[in-house]
Amino acid sequence: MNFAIELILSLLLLLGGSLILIGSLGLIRLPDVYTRLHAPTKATTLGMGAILIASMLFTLFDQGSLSVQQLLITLFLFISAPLTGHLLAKTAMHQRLKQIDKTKNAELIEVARDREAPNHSSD
Amino acid sequence: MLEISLKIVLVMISIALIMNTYSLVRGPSLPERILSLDTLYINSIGLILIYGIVQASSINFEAALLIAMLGFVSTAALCKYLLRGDIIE
Amino acid sequence: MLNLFWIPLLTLIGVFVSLSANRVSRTACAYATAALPAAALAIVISYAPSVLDGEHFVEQFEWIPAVGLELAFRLDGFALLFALLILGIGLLVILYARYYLSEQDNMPRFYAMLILFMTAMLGIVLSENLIQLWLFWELTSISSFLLISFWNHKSEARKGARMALTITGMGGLALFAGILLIGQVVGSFNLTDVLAQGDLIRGSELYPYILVLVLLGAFTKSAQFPFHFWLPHAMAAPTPVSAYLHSATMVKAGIFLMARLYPALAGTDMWFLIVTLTGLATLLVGAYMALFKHDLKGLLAYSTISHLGLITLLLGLNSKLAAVAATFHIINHATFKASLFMAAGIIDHETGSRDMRKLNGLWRYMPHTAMLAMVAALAMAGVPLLNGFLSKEMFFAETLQQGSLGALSWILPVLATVAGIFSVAYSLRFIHDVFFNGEPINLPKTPHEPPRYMKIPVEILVALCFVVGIAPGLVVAEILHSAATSLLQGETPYYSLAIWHGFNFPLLMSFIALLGGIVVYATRKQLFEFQAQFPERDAKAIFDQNIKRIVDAATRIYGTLENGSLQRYTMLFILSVALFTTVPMTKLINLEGARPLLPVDGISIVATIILVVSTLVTLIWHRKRMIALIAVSVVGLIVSLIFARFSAPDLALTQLSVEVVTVILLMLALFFLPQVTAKAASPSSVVRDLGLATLIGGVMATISYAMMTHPQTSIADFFIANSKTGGGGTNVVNVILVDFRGFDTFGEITVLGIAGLGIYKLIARMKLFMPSADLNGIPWSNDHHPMMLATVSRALLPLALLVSAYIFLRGHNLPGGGFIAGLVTAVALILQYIANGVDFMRERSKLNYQWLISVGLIIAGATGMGSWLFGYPFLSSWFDYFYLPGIGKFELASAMLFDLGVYLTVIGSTLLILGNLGALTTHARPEESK
Amino acid sequence: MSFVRSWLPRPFLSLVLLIVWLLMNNSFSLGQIVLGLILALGIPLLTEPLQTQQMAVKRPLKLIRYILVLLWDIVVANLAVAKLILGPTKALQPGFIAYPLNLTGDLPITLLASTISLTPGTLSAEVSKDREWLYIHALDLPDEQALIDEIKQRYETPLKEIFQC
Repeated sequence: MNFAIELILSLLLLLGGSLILIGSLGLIRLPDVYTRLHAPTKATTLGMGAILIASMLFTLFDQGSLSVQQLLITLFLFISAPLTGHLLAKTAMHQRLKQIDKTKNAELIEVARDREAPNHSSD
Repeated sequence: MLEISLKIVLVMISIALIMNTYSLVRGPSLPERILSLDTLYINSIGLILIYGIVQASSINFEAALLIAMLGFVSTAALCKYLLRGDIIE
Repeated sequence: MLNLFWIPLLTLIGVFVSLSANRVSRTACAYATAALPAAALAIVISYAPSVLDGEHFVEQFEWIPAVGLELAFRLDGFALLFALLILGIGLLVILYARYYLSEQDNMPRFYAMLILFMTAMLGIVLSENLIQLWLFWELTSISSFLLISFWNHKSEARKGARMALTITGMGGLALFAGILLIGQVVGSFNLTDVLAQGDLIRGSELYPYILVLVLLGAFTKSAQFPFHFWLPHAMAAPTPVSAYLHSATMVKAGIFLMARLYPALAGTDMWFLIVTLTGLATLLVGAYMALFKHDLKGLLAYSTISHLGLITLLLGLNSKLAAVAATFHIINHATFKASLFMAAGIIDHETGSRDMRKLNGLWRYMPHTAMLAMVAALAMAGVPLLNGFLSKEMFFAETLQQGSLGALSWILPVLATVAGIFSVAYSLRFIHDVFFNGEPINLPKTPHEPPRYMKIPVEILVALCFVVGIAPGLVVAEILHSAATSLLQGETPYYSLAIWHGFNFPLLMSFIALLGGIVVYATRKQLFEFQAQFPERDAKAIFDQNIKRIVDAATRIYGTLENGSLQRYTMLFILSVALFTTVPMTKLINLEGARPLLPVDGISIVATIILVVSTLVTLIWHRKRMIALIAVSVVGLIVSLIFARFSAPDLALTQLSVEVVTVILLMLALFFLPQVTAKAASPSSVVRDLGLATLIGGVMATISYAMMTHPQTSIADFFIANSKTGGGGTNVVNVILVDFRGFDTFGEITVLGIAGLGIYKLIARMKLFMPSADLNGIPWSNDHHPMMLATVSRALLPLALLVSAYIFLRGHNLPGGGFIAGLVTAVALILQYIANGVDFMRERSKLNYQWLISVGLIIAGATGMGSWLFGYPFLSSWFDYFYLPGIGKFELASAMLFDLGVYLTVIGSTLLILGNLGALTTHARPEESK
Repeated sequence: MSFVRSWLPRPFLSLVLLIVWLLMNNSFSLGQIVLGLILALGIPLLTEPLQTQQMAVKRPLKLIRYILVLLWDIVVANLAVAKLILGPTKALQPGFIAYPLNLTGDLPITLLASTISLTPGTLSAEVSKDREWLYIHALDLPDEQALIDEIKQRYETPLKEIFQC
């Protein structure tokens, strides 16, 4: 396996790794549940994507066969991640979890909670 | 070089897993715990794939796939439970 | 000559004949019933000549060789004697019962039971194999239970039956234990071997146990003191039954057993003491009690007891001659006692009473019957020229012969004479009270002679008493000789059946007995008064009391062990596990084996940390259920990661899918549980549990450490070597599941299916409380089925199915297989339930999960049986490789079909359970803001 | 035609399934294709009863373009979020917005919502009962209207064209 490919692989891997790390870090660092939801649904997802591509390339150059299987996982994550976020946000609002004070339009939580339309005075 | 980067990534993922466990324990709210669990699931997929590269085998591909699928299902079920109490209605 | 098997077989068929003969007239029914036993009797008789010449026949074939159980029958002199008694008297009883039973009685049922009993009895006497003998032994207990309780509307019939069954049943268990011990000593259950190994048995240190256990069986069956009390209560049975079971045959089964095992067990002082003394006690108690019974059958019952005691006593004397006498008395007692019972039955039948205080002077009303009864009674009393006299003479002679009691040996003949006195007395009472002694006192019916045919059996039997009594040499000599020979398994000593032995001690004793009997009867008034002083001890009451005690004790133990507390069960369980594991652990010298340890890597450490932490979380917050649940799923995830890490992908996949299904199941259940868990038990118990958990954990850890470090040869290599060649698959795990261990799998999926159906039935139409708000009092969200979830999950379903198909198809060679695929499909469908709701699924999916289960099981089973067609054992899998142009080489294996069965069953059961648990709540939720 | 409808209810789905199958098995051998075809035809027939009528894709090409744009945005989004996470969390200005939907139909709305969740600092939290409002939580919300407009022109309009709704 020549240098260039190793380089690409390593970069992809490191990117993925760091994104995963960041995602999990955000889960801890970010102030409230709503903001925390962002971290994994995005960072982790892409991180996984990077790693999956890396492993695809690896199998391609290592066994010489293009193993596209991993794409399936990526696809799956891209479908499921937003939904997970959505459901968790729903749950969070349902449980009236505390948002940080400086959150804009926090009043929308109550409206969204009952899935009503907002009163149009704001816009 | 690949070996080194693989090692590094493994370390990163391990740290991530530990962090997820931490936030799972910390919570404080149930959705946050569930979120940590979900992240734990996804990160473990990464772990498996990295191992696949290390061992140069795709024997655990199905495991990864199933984790992706089933992790989602259980997260969805947990949320539904918190929302409705009754997940199948 | 027909095969021996036919003898019990014919009678067995007879059971169904008489059952099916309920349309026809009573007489026809009787004849139909009698036909097959008659045939059996013919077979027996066809054997008789050669048996009498000293031959004996054994027919056998393997039944369950594993437990040394073979179906084996033997016919020798002793068996012949009993077979003749059973069938002969049986036929007479059938004829008799035809007239005894009234219109209301269900005659076919009665006959069926009677023949069933006959079969069982024949089985006992013809058995060559001891275990088989025991089986028939128990069958007699059961059939006699049915027969005693034939008039099941009467309470005393039911009580008596229950008592008889309990006593004889317990005896049967003891006997079984004894037989097993014998088998252990001899190494075979075949009578031939056992009888040949008498010295070995008597020599073994197990002998005392064997003897006691076997004798327990015999004594209970033959109503020996102190187990005699069930017999009088069994008299609640219809009189034919009493005549047949409780005088002629069943109560003789115990005697038969003692005689049968005589060569193997007898000959020791222990045998002498136990058997003789028991027999003596029974003899006296029975004879004495008989005198005071006002009930005709009661008197006969006790006299039967005493005569059984007499026979037992004889067998106990350890003398060959005594054994001959015993055999002889078996014959005689059977004849006269059966006829007496029948006579009693006739009297009961024609007068409507059995109370000897009312029955008086029947001579005038039924002279013929009276004649017969009196002759039989005299035979019972042992009056010369009747068969009873002969055997009793022998008995007296024997009591004089033995000297095992040393200086006290004189006691035996004295007590024997005393018993003789009483037996004369109660015989006299039977004769005089019933047939003379004034006029009958307000009987329900006016007595008259019974129908002609009802008397024939009695006549035949009484005639026998006469003939045997006058010309024993002609009638019984031969059969008695061959019976005794086969009983002793050796040459019989010289004995003469002459009526007149000249003036000797036995004759004197008989004389004393006769005179004494008359005297006792004459002074009966005083005796009755004397007896009246004692409180009447009701055996039934005492028996019931004891039974109640046992039951109470059982309930107490049960209550303490199983008090409904899961903690308690777990504690007991873990305690016992710890007990059974720690003890052998102490014997393990070196904990660490030769196998080197694997190097530790970072990931493993991390995984371990997470595992420990999540476990701790589960423990600490077990009362916060959701948190516990989440932590538990972390545990599951890590475990499956560990499986994957140590290259057990199949395990990892299974673990994952089972994990999710479990979590969903738990949530379904949690919804119905009270939302707040009660505070755990007191601190002390918490400490206790901690200690317990630490102990068991430590032990388990140690064991697994030792296990994993010790190099051991496992069967794994075999599977790995043969899975491709033998099972046609490279995935050993799957091949083991569907091929090597296919039968286990088949059983497991069957259990799974049953469990699914069971749960389905259990929760059908169940009404449960449903909380309207969550733990924090927040009412449930009004969004039943989040739109996005529904849309996405619907879109995902085909994909998931594809994945499961993929996992299923590659399962045979690569990680996967029917079980995992089934779970994946199930989970995918459950997601549909979660996202779209039960109603949505109900109206749209045509899947019937019960059908799915059954189809799956049928496919799996059919695949298994398919291999029969090719002459292979069940579930031996077939596979072959095929070539198609373009497609190329591919494999077809029957295992895949089997796997399909597994797949369908798993889907069916999982969804049947989860879907229906969910459906519980679908309707009638407390709050509905639709 | 009706015959085709009844035997091939979702041509598009069947095609996807076939491709996925071949991807999973990593082989394009005739055997796999035959097997894949069987499944690709069978599974839709099995699952048909569970499918509600869905919007058919009218403009496949636009869909592909959309997906490419999306992929790019995802990359950007993640880097952005990564920056936010690593940066001082005090500086964050999270907030909710109510986004007025022009789309109709479950699938398009779901797609839009997912898109939003996957892209810069936004997470679609809820859809109003009347399907006209999408509630979005933004990790960093300097200007609400700007965000709304961006979503409109960058995602919703293309989706509208793709599904013609």
